[in-house]
Amino acid sequence: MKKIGGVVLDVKNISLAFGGVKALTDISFDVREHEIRAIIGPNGAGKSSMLNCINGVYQPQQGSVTLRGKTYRGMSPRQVAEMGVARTFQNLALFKGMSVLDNIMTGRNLRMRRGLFWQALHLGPARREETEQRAHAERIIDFLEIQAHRKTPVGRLPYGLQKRVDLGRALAMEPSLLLLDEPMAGMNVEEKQDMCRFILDVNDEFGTTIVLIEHDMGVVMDISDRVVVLDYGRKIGDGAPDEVRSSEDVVRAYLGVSQ
Amino acid sequence: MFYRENGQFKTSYAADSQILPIRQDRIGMALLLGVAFVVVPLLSSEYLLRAILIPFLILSLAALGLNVLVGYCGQISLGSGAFMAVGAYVAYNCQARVEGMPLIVALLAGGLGATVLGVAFGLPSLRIKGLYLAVATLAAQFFVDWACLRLKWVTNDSTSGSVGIAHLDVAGFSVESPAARYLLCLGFVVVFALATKNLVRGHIGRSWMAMRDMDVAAAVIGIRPMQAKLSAFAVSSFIIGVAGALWGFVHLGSWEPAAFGINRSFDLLFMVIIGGLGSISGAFFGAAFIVVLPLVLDKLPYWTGLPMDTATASHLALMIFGALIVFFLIKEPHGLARLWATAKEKLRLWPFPH
Amino acid sequence: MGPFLETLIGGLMSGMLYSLIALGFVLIFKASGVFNFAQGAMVLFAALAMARFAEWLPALTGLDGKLVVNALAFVGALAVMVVVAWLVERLALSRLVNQEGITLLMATLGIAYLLEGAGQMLFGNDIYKIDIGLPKDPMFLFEQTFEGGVLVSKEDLYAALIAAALVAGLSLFFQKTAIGRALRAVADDHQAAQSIGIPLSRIWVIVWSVAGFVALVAGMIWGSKLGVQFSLSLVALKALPVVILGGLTSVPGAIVGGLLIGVGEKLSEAYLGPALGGGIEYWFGYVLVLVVLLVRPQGLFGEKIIDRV
Amino acid sequence: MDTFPRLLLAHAAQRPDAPALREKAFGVWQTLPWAQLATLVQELALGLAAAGLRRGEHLVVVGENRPRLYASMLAAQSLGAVPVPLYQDAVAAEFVFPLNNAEIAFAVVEDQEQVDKLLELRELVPQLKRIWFDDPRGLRNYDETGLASLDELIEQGRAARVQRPDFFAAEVAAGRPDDVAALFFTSGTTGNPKGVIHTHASLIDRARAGQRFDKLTEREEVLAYLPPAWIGQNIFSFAQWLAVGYVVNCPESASTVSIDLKEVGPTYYFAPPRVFEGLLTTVMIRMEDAAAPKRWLFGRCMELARRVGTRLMDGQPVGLWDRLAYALGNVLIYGPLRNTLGFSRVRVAYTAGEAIGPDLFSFYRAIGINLKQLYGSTETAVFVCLQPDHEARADTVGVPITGVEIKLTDDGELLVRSPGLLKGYYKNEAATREALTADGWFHTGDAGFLTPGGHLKIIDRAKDVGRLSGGAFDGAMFAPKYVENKLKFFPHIKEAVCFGDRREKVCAFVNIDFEAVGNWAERRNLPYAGYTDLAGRAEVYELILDCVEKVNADLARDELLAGSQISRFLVLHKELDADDGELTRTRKVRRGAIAEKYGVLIAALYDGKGSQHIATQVKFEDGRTAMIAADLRIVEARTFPAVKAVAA
Repeated sequence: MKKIGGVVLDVKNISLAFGGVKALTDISFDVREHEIRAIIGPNGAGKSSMLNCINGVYQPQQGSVTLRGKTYRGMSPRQVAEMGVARTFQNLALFKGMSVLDNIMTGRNLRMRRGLFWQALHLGPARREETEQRAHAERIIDFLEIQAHRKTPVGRLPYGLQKRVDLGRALAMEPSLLLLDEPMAGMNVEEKQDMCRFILDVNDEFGTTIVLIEHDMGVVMDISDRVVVLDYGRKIGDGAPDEVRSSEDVVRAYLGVSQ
Repeated sequence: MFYRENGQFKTSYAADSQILPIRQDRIGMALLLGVAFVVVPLLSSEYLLRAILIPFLILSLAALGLNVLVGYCGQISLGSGAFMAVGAYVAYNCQARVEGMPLIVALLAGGLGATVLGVAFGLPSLRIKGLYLAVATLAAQFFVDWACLRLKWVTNDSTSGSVGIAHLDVAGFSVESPAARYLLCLGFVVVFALATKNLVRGHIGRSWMAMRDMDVAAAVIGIRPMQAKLSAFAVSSFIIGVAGALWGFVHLGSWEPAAFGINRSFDLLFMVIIGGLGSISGAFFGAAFIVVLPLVLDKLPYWTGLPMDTATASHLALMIFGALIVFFLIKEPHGLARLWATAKEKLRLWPFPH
Repeated sequence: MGPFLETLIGGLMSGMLYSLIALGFVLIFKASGVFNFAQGAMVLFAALAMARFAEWLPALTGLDGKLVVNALAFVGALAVMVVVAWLVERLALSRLVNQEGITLLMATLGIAYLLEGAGQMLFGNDIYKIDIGLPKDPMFLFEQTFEGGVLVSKEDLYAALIAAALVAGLSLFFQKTAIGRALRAVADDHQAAQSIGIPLSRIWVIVWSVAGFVALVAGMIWGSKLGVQFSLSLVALKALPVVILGGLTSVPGAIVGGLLIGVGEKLSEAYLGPALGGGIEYWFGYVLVLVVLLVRPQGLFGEKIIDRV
Repeated sequence: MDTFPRLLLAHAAQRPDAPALREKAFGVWQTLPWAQLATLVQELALGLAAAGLRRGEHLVVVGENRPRLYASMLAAQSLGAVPVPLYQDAVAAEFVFPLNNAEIAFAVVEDQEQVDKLLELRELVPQLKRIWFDDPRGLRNYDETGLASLDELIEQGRAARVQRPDFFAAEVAAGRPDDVAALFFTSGTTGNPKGVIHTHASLIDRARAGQRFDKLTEREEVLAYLPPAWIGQNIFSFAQWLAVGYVVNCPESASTVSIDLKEVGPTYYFAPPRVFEGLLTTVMIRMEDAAAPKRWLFGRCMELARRVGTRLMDGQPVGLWDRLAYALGNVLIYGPLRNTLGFSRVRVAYTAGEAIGPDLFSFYRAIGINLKQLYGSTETAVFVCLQPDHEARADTVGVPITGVEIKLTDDGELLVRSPGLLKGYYKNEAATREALTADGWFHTGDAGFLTPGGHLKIIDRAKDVGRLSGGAFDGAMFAPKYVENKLKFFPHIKEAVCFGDRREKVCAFVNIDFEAVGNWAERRNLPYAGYTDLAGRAEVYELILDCVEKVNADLARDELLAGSQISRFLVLHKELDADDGELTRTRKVRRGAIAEKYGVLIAALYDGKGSQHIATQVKFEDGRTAMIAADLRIVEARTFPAVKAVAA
């Protein structure tokens, strides 16, 4: 059985607003090493905004995010990425013009340093670097079982596989913290099962800590260790799946809606 | 149909990621280069070289540069004419002011000059997006037009404002003959095309395309928007600058600022659109198209027997360009290059349709 | 003092014309998200049409009387512009719905070439004159304030007044009339337009027609000043920075921007020009915009852009 | 060079850097040269020895074709131990018998899936003490005793080599040609599987015979994609690989086989008929979507190919004009087609294990692929009869090759004697005695005869050949398999099972080919809700009836088998499936099993009912089960009077 470690990510009193429209109000929660932490809530509950605050796409007006003891506000996505945070996107944000392999290779960009000159020559160091990183990307392709589509332009893949590539691109960064924004949205049962398998595998093969937004309650309850429930930008529940399931607020706000 | 790929398996990443992984393609490319370097100079007439092939090559080079910015990095630019101008004038000043400055060095210096301007006008792209940026690049165009016209030292105080190149030689060999000029241009084009290809298949190229396709996602996976965009601006304007220098030195010989006006910028943009955004071959297709179409229209009355004065012909050309732009944007946003690629794909799968 | 006022007023007047053309851009951008590079070509096209109609009508119908002829020619040219608008919507825009802005921009570049080509092919490519009887003689203001007074070209003044009237009219049209509000709704979001019950395609035709109308007036004024010729299509390039400065989506922005740049370039030409070798107005607008954009990427009056993930 | 390990070492010595194995992994073909392979085998062997694997003991190997699994087999052989390959797609329960029968204590498996299956059986198979896996994916948190990765095994091997540097060489030297080389469990159509014992000598002898017959060289390329537990794959990618020294290529994954086939472009190819059939179906389906002119061209070319191509293949005279036309077709269609299929470089291709349809067979030969048939079995180490180039027919299986003697018993059963025969069945004296005569003849259990040209023709399993009793054809010969195959040659029929022995007439179950019939239905925009529904449709019955009557007409022409015409049949509501015990792992029908499972249906066929209700339980790969129920219509088919052979 896997062991949950200490707190790696601590979100304190985050508030975010877009020109007067409050997206998040005073949200706090923490994520522990090696756990799968789910964020659930009805549409427009501010789940995605929460992730965007964590990885620096949005700058919250109040509150702080502490990652591995380093507290930051107004950090750029790049800096957050350098701290080992990767994410996938709710409505696919793949690089449409590129092949599956190239999409995953972009995940290695952080590690590729050779400058214009060597690149232009495509010799020596540049070539060596390219090969090393390719080897790593290939391991991920193998891990996600998309060998057959390696050279296909992502645009041509069925939705389910695109989601996989999105995950692959994030994994290519070898993140210590992985943010998944509705990884199973719009998938059929079979695809969902696969995705669950991959998420769990990532969690214990690479020991990656995972924060996961998901709509499908069933899935959340199955795979997550602890759950945060948001509703209209406020936190209305936090705890182990079955605790959360039993809390009335949650039932009213969330399950009530879905049933 | 002509592909026989069985047995062409790759045992290393180097082999797998080479530019032309299929043997038949490599053979084709070798033949093409052979013809370009040997057969053409030997057989083609002076008119063909001067009026068609040399402009074609130089414009291809410029389009190649613009494609890096527009096609690969998704940053629209309406100022490429200016970058060509800077290339040309910087190169000119190097020659005119520095004794015995070698031609190649002067041309490359032209490129560097353009790079400086390119980066300067690229800086806004960090804050400004899309349409706004397009207008910012127009600023470059107008400013440079003006500078070339009004600032005397730019034209080395030539009274008429027009400048000229006395004679060209590379390492003692004169490049006066059309064939020699052609080969010089061809050399540049081949080298830059290869270098660009290498860039776009490496991580820098991927960061450009990432910015183009989905800039937020790109930032999230750790790509620095500034680095990506500025490098694209730099590379792009360098190539365009060199092309500009070649245009002035090798094609025109002597020129006025008008040679690099805003219409040049538009032409280049059209080459890239018609040829194919985000592809190396696209630049060549586009350039070929822009160079050949007017000639065809000139010949049209002669062939068909219909009377058509030159004015009508040029208006017709305008309309056809316009129509084609719209057509391509609607039907095939990736231009001729994509059509070519699809055709190749069909040949590979033949007799199967897909 | 006098020379300063002269340049200032001159600037304001030409600025008014910039605003007029800029208005054309803004209308189309608001309604269809298209940054219409063809605006200049439309000015040329419209002006050519009117100039030639005014020339042909007497020949064909034998009626004279400047006013009638010009009026008829104007109407005819307007009709042509409506047809153009309709064609543009049918053949181009309707096939490029929800494409990226850049793609649309390039498409309008194509349209611009088409119009320039077609215009000169249909109506010829010489220099034609439009004579709507604007007085050519100058006038003097504030002669009592200080001697010499301030010289103002009547022609420019009238032109500016017409432009101002048109600008005001259009602004009202957008604020008050139902159709105007509908157009604004479209700009804000397309679903809303649907709910109002006006098909998008028709709205676009209308907007492009209005833009055509604006272009026609601009062409008429400019044409009567400088004569109708190819270079007319370049006035749009002068108006571009105005639009950006004002912020693509704002009508007042277009007006203010126009005046700012009009005045700015005249003054800079007058006072900085000599130092820099003249011709500053050629780039002044653009460089000004560039600077403004670095501070306010959305222009003076434009809405802020938030990209969501 | 008389044992496999010695062959390996010979190659390693003579051509150290020549590629022995290639595996597509991580996007490129990772190459393993002979020398490295030898080292790997040595390390594995030493590791296994250290773990306690002794001469004569068995090592189970389960998984896809993976270099390190092949190496493990060689390692076992080096120690004089016996590799026992098992089918990787078998369900856990099917492992129990072989594991116990061969007292398996050691196993090398591919991945988590196989590990799970073996761990499942721990109580049933107590003696199984060590399991090594090739791919660690998902196994990180397993802490079962005796479970370890091959990497660890190799490490132990390296360690052991330091202490006993010459142990390996000695062990290999101690090997004898008539040592047991491998144990193949044949999934017999009835009862428990039988372990077929083969020695180094027998396998190598046959491998060499095959090599000589087709003049194979070490330049051949082979793609290994069928279960290594099947003797066919084993001979082609193990025995002959070592005997000849060519390159064996392992695909990246099951889902990429067709891509990998295209990349490798094998020169020596082997596949059971169903694979060729599948390929042809996809070709036809893909051509359906082609533009009209292209379809026309394709049609014309194929027509020409059928007329000319086969003749060229058979080395018969062809007119100059036809030759030219064919050459053109070769540029336009055949060449590209071979390329897209991955057969551009094929020099020799074999099919075996099942009868192949004449159209199917001639299609491949017509487009210039040298496809031939061979006859052999696990017991005879595959190479018994082979078709020489230019003499390939759809209905025969070739001539006995060097070292093989064949004779026929009075009741038509085929007996074989060759150096390639099995030594016996493992711990099964009875079966051995039954199969092998004192003077070394092997009872193939197949019924057949020799054509005038000296080619062997197989009609059926001897035991299945029966006789009708009563009815129009009383006492006539009944060869179910022969009839079933004729049915299966129709693209719309996947499987068929005929009954009729000691009955007055022949009746049949038919299984439609879901893909083919599905397409057929869609092209007639005929709606259907899945397999069972489609199978029951009247239109489909019409389609099948037509096929059946064609077969009857055909049978009527054959005096010997005219009695085997089908008078009543039904279309089954579910696909016959190995997981439900209706087929063997090699997709042979299990008559007995089917007969008892569907007794009611058979009864209904014979007592003239018009339809019959049936409910059947089906098992899915993941072990879940479900019921499928349906009312099956039973249809009469037209039969024809036997055509007396007039001029023959």
